[in-house]
Amino acid sequence: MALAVNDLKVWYRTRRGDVKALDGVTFEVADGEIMGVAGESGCGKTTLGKALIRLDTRMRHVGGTVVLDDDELPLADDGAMRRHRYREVSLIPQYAMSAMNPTRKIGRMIKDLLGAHNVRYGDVLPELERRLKLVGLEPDVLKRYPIELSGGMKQRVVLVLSTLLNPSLLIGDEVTSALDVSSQKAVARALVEFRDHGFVKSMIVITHDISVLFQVADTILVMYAGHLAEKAPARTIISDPLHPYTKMLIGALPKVGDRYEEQQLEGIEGRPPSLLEPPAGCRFRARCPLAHDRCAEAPPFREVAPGHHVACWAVS
Amino acid sequence: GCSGGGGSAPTAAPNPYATAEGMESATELIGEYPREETLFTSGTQWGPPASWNPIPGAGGATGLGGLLYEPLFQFDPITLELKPWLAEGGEWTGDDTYELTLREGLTWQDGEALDAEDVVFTAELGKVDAVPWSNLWTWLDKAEATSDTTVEFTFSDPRFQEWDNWLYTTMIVPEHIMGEWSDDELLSNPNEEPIGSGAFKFSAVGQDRMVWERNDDWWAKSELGLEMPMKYIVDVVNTSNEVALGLMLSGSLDLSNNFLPGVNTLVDQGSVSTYYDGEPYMLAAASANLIPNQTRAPMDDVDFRQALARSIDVDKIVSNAYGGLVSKAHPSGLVPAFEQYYDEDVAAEHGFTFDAEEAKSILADAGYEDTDGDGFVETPDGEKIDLKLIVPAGWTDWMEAARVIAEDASAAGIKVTADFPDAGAVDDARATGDFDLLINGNAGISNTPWTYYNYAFYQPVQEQMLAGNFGRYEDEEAWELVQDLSRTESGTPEFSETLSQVQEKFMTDLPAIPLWYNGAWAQYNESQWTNWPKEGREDAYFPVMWNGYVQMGGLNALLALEPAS
Amino acid sequence: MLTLDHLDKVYRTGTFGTSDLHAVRQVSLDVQRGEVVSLIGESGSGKSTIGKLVLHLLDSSGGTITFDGQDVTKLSFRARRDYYRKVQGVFQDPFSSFNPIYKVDRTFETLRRSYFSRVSSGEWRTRLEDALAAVTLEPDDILGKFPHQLSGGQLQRLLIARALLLDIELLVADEIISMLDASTRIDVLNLLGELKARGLGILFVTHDLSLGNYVSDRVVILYKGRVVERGVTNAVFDDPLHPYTRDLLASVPHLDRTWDEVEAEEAERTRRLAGRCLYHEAITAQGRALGEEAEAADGTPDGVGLVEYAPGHFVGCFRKAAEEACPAAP
Amino acid sequence: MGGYLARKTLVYGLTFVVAVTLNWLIPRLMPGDPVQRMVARTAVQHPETIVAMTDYYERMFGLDLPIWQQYLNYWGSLFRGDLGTSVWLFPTPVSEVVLDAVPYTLGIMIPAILLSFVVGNTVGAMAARSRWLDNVALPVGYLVTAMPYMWLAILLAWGFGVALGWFPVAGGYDFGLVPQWSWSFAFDLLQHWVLPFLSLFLVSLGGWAIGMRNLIIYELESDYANYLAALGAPRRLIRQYAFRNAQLPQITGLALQLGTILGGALVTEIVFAYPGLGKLVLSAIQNQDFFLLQGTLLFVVIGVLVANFVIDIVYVLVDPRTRTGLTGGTA
Amino acid sequence: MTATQPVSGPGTEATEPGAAGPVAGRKPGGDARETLYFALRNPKVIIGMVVVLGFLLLGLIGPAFLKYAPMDYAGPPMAPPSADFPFGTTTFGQDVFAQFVAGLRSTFLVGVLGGAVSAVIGMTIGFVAGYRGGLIDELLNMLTNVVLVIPGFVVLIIINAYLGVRSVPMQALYIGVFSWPWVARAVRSQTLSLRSRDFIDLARLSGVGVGTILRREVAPNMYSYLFMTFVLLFGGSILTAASLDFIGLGPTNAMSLGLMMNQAVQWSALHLGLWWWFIPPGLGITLIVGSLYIMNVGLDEVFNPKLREM
Ligand SMILES: Nc1ncnc2c1ncn2[C@@H]1O[C@H](COP(=O)(O)OP(=O)(O)OP(=O)(O)O)[C@@H](O)[C@H]1O
Ligand SMILES: Nc1ncnc2c1ncn2[C@@H]1O[C@H](COP(=O)(O)OP(=O)(O)OP(=O)(O)O)[C@@H](O)[C@H]1O
Ligand SMILES: [Mg+2]
Ligand SMILES: [Mg+2]
Repeated sequence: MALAVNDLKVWYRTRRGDVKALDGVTFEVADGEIMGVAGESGCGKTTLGKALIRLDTRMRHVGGTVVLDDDELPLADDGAMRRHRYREVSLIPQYAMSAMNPTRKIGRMIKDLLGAHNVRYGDVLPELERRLKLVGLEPDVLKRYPIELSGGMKQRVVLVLSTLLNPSLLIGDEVTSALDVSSQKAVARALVEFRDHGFVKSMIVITHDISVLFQVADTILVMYAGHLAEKAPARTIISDPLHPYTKMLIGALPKVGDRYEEQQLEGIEGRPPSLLEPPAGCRFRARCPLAHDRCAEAPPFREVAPGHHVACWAVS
Repeated sequence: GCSGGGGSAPTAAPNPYATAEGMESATELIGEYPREETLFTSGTQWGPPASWNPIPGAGGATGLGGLLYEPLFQFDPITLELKPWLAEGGEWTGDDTYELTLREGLTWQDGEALDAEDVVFTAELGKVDAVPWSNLWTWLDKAEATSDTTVEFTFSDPRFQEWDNWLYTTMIVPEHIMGEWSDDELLSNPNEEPIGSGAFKFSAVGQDRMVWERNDDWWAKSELGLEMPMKYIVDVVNTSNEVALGLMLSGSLDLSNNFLPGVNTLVDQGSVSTYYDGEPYMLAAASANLIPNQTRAPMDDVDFRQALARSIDVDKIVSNAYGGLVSKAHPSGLVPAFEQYYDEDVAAEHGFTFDAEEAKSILADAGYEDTDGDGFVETPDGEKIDLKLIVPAGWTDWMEAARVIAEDASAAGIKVTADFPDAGAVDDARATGDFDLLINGNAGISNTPWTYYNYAFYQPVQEQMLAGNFGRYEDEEAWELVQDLSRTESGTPEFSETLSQVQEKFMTDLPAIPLWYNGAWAQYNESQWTNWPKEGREDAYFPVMWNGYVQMGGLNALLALEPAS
Repeated sequence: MLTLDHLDKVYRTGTFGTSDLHAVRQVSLDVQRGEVVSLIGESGSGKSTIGKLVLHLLDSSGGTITFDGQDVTKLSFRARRDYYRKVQGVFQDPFSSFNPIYKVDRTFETLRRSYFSRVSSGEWRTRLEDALAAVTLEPDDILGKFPHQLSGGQLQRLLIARALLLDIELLVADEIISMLDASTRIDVLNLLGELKARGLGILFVTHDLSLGNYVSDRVVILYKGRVVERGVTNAVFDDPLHPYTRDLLASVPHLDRTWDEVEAEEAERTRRLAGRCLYHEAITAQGRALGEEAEAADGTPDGVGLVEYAPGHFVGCFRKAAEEACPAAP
Repeated sequence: MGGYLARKTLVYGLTFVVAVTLNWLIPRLMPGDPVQRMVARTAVQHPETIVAMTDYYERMFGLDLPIWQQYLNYWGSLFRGDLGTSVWLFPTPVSEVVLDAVPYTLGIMIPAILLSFVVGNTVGAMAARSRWLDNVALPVGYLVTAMPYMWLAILLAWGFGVALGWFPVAGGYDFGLVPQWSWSFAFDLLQHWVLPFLSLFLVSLGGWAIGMRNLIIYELESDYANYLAALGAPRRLIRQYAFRNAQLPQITGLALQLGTILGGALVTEIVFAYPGLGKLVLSAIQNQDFFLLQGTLLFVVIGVLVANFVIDIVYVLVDPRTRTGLTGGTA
Repeated sequence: MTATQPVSGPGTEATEPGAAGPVAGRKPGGDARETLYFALRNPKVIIGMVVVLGFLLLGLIGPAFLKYAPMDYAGPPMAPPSADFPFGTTTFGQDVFAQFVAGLRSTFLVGVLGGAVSAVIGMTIGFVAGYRGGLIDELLNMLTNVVLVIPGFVVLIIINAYLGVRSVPMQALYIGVFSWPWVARAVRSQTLSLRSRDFIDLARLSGVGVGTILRREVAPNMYSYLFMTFVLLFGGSILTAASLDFIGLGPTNAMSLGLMMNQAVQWSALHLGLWWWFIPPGLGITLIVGSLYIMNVGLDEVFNPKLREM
């Protein structure tokens, strides 16, 4: 077991009250597992990713624990967290396009960063160059400025950089969203390859694009409005989803070859609830065709089959 | 480091201190001017010293005329006498011949002799149109050196007053140097290695100063037994009165010829001193006149001018705007130096004094009435009167005075507003006649009252009036009187008679309204140098270093100074 | 209805236009009523530029755009207004399509001020409600709200409603769903399908092939500003002719096949083609020499660099100019 | 880069031509006639003489020529390096007048600009991390920056000069000194320099500090800072990066400022009777000295243009963002 | 000019990255109230506003309660502050307080007018250059550079000298004419970023003309930014005017704080010990402009939530 998250609650402070973006999530990520996180916009995917590595000033750790490789991460203590970052937990941010200091050459920035972790640049350089080659980049990108690289290249550089110290857990947030299909494929495959090479033990890949998750992830976690809805192996989520939300979500995705004239897909009516004062009970209740009285109570995130967790009363 | 005030003449090195190359040798010579041997002056130069050429008559460094170059005569405005200087004397030997005798043993600072040829050369420079005294040759026929020390001048039209003026305002220049200049150069050569005959030699120059060094071979030392008490004169370039006052109070300046507002307070406190211990503190240098534009109604109406003159409470200007630093002008417009020429009878009969009631009644009699009830009178034709009094912006004392004038005139029913355009715009307006009222003080002290009346009445009126009669007063009779005056020798009974007639004409017609006297601003800090000119002293002179005033007393004031210790 | 003929667009960049960027090259295509034509290509291939050219938000550098026989590349301000009665656009980012400081109603108001100033407010209200109903929006839920209070799908539908208020015949839809959530995307796509059924022509710009496939009747594949393949949707998807199209299709993440499976299929196809250049062959088959088509271009609607490989299925070439050699030619 | 340089040169060249033309034109729009004022100072009374002198000087200055000819001549002599002769300081060549004054002006301006830039940026960067500094030092900085130059200058002159007597209040060096290469003279120069410098320095300081503070705050919020923090980089490194990046826009601000601080220098020089360009410009205006005014303006324009040009180039060198931006190739 | 730049130069740059914030990431409308909420809770905004409004009020209603006109020879000359004359009297016996109050008016007038003129010019040029782009942009950029390079203060002096008679509004106008370049630059870059937003294209698709788009779509999005710009310009104009007044080129027919300083210096106030004549006008300007600047920072914090959290 690499990562165990237990009843994690992370809220945002705002003037109008706390935004309960992550409201009690419990799940595990096994060694070597790539877990995809999917869900509608605003459901707390990014918050989940950030909560595991760096709470920003507006985020508040309300409760819950995160255990990584038997160590509990001191989420709320920025100073104490610093020791765990990069070496144990690392991140490829949503904004990889602007994640590098625009006025420093990439190599220089890596050197500075490694220096801060007491690692000699020279020692790591051969490995760094090897990994760059692995993702299809020439080592001379190190002598370039970030702006001289294309989006796909930057994304891959960030991937290499973030995993350079072989962290246990890598969190990738919308790593492929800004790329076009061909770069998307290259980056996605690099992720898998890095796991296969053991550069990172496990990964959490966050994206709203479920078809990409299907390509890279071993398991997929579906979130809804700050809660977990379902977690299962990728194929199961696509072919046999249990949660009504997952079902509707998958059902709304056209596959290549689906045609409007032949088969009309359907979207999900309504909008997710506000996270300022989310309704009690199952948060999907208002949009759920199966909703009944029981749903006024929050359903537990139960394991209904091996490796398949669902939070729905309607699923037995 | 920067080379600082390193000379405005880098081409040649006229003196070792002026340029950077000379610096090293300068250190050996002198590092600073010893305070006890140096006189610090200010108030004359308003920009970096740029020219040492006396011919253009302006733009030269402070003291150029008087300290370095010298005139034939000096004029003492206190005694109204011409005193021989380079000349030993001169006299009218005939109706139109004047014979001038030079002193023996005059030398230029380079050792050459200064002789009659130099005087003839100087006079004949006037044959070049652009030389300021070119007008001389319209009434002078001939200048001839009859010996090394005598020159005979033959006139086609002897103008005694103007001739006297020439004698002390024109600096004699060395033929052996300037004779080699082309006509164009006469005005445009900066003459960076000036050779004069005077008490001081060029020493050094900087952006913000001019330094003179005593000429130990000065002819007057042997001839007149005169010796300058100070070895150096450092003239500090002005930037503002505020700075001048600061320097004065800190003892860095000995003589300031600035107008320093509020200096009366400091004199009363004893921190600085002036010619008079009390009001008006300063000698008078020129009259400030209110000039009505007589090409415009209602200023073309003499009654209106008379009323306007009486509506102004000059005492208020004197005490409020100036804090008593000036005095009220005599109705004749002549400065107090000419007190002896005042015709008090004429003044009593025709002169004006402040009397708002009288002003109102004169207006009423002449048909100026407030018909529309706005509190201000209209012209007899019923036209509104709304006059602008212009004074250059930044001339704070005049601006303050203009406000008082506007206020007083308005109180008497004449609507006047004070306006403060830029100095250039005022010049333009004055030259072209595009104004209602303005204040002007161009005619300063001189050897003769004629200067003032020439200024007030000058005719014919032309498109551009540059030298006088800015109000464009037109009266042939008056102009003839003034011309007569110039041809009359002073001291003669005809002279005073003509002068009385001119005064009467002036007071009855009021081409200009004399208000107060601008002072010969001079304040002394006596911590280093004493024996400054003060009221009541026998040998009191105009303590002013302004261009033209050095030979009117400034030099003598310097000669009389004594070190304080 | 809409025909693009040898359309060109060169962006001038740099001070005083010192450098050029050829964003659209010799693009020819057409859209008919009741038809969705998809423009597909990677980022920077010139899709949006074409959309904007059609909407006359940009001036073209060459070629013509005709709408019902009228050339619209050089319309005056006035004539443009009439053109916009029939042709409207909806853009990628629904949030940036609304001025964030105004309520959404303002978009309709602007339209009303320009086109319907004489329509009474009651009448306007009815029209508005009809238009909103057409995009399945409840007026009361929507009107009087600020853009940030609505979801992307709602906003996108609002924009379509806005277009519907005018009697449009052609809609340019530039990546209208790429910013939307998977769940709302399908609603908007379905709406496009309905509009098509009502007889509207739609130029659908997208980089997502599965979405292009879902609604469009014909597709146009763009590469670096050029059309490399064009044809009926099924034909292009089932039998991609151009290597770029094939590459593109192989990169699409499928929901039912992994990349490895797709790649295996693709490898099979490549093996079958064995390095043939279909374009080259087609040209030769027509008895033309490479480069000749530049002269022949006049009068052929197909345009430079496109040949009809199968009926209604055109394939083009990467070459940027006629003089360049065919990359696959021996 | 070459193309960029050529383009910049072209733009700057055009700017120069326009600016120089305006320089030439503006003085000529003033009322009053320089020659007339010059002649008036000679206090000559006779109209004939005045006319003759006026003619002479007009010919001298070329003011008798048709206006377009004057303009062409102006360019002609400009290329010969001849700025003409000053009217007010006749017959000194303008270049000489200006060159004599320039060291003083630059002597206070350059240190004031550079030091205020450096110190201001440092203080600003510190304020961005310390609440205390932010709440105390910045308001003070604002007030200093909000002071009218001359008011501060006069207070300094009065306080340190007149009342305390620590520093002299006028002149470039003591009026009793002869310029020379010696320590005592250098010390005297320095003493005279302190107050004018200080007043310029203080007023500029606040602006930089405030700008820096804001920029750093933005930089610290930027994506790369967040990313570095997420990778466990220490605050020191992040601050260092932020400071470096925040300095770039400040450099542009510096270029913007160069031309305008002259106004401040001008007023300051007047207050301290410092023999720089300030009083010169004012007097040139008051005396309608076209040529001196043109010359001074030209000097300033060239100075500002060159400084801007240099800053433009330097900017491109230090900020890779601009460099790729101009070749058009993004991402 | 003189002092506009030190603050606004870098200040502009400073607000730029953030301004991308308000433009891009703002959620206004419902947040107008929120903006107000934060504005009213930001001590910098409050302090700044109170000081500025206090002075403004004094300038507006003060004259009604004064016994003397500013130029009246009201009392004994050189009197130190007393009950009758709270700020003492001048060399001429004028009431310094009366002058101060009258000066406040012109000072505010110069600030508002000068700020408005340069704001209008700068914004117009910035809008047009940013929106039209191309050659027009290049030309306007060049114009901006020329004005930037020409020493504006000197030209101001010349222009001021050229005006026969100078009034406060005229002065303001001319100050405005020379202090816009940095506004133009800043507005231009803002407009550039707004121009690429889709709602602009949609407005064009609604058949709306360029002017209307700039006025109704672009400008309103920059209100907060423009307001801050205006605050800076306001302060800058006051300082420039004070400098002009000081060197004797102030209004010739009105009282202003700069003119008071000018007169105080001309009449050697400090050397004669009349500190009460010299200190208040300068302090007044410093407080007004300083408060404006501080208010500006406060506003920046209000409009840019990132700063607010600091
Ligand atoms: N700084 C913040 N302050 C207040 N609320 C926030 C903040 N950041 C995020 N939120 C809210 O928290 C919720 C979860 O946000 P989060 O960014 O985790 O969503 P997400 O699933 O990553 O969405 P997306 O797919 O759009 O990236 C949202 O409702 C969002 O509005
Ligand atoms: N205003 C502009 N000025 C200069 N170049 C531009 C401009 N707009 C677009 N381009 C360039 O033109 C090319 C085509 O751009 P366009 O926006 O049409 O691409 P696209 O296919 O829509 O890409 P995306 O999928 O990223 O929207 C790109 O290289 C782009 O950088
Ligand atoms: Mg997210
Ligand atoms: Mg696009």
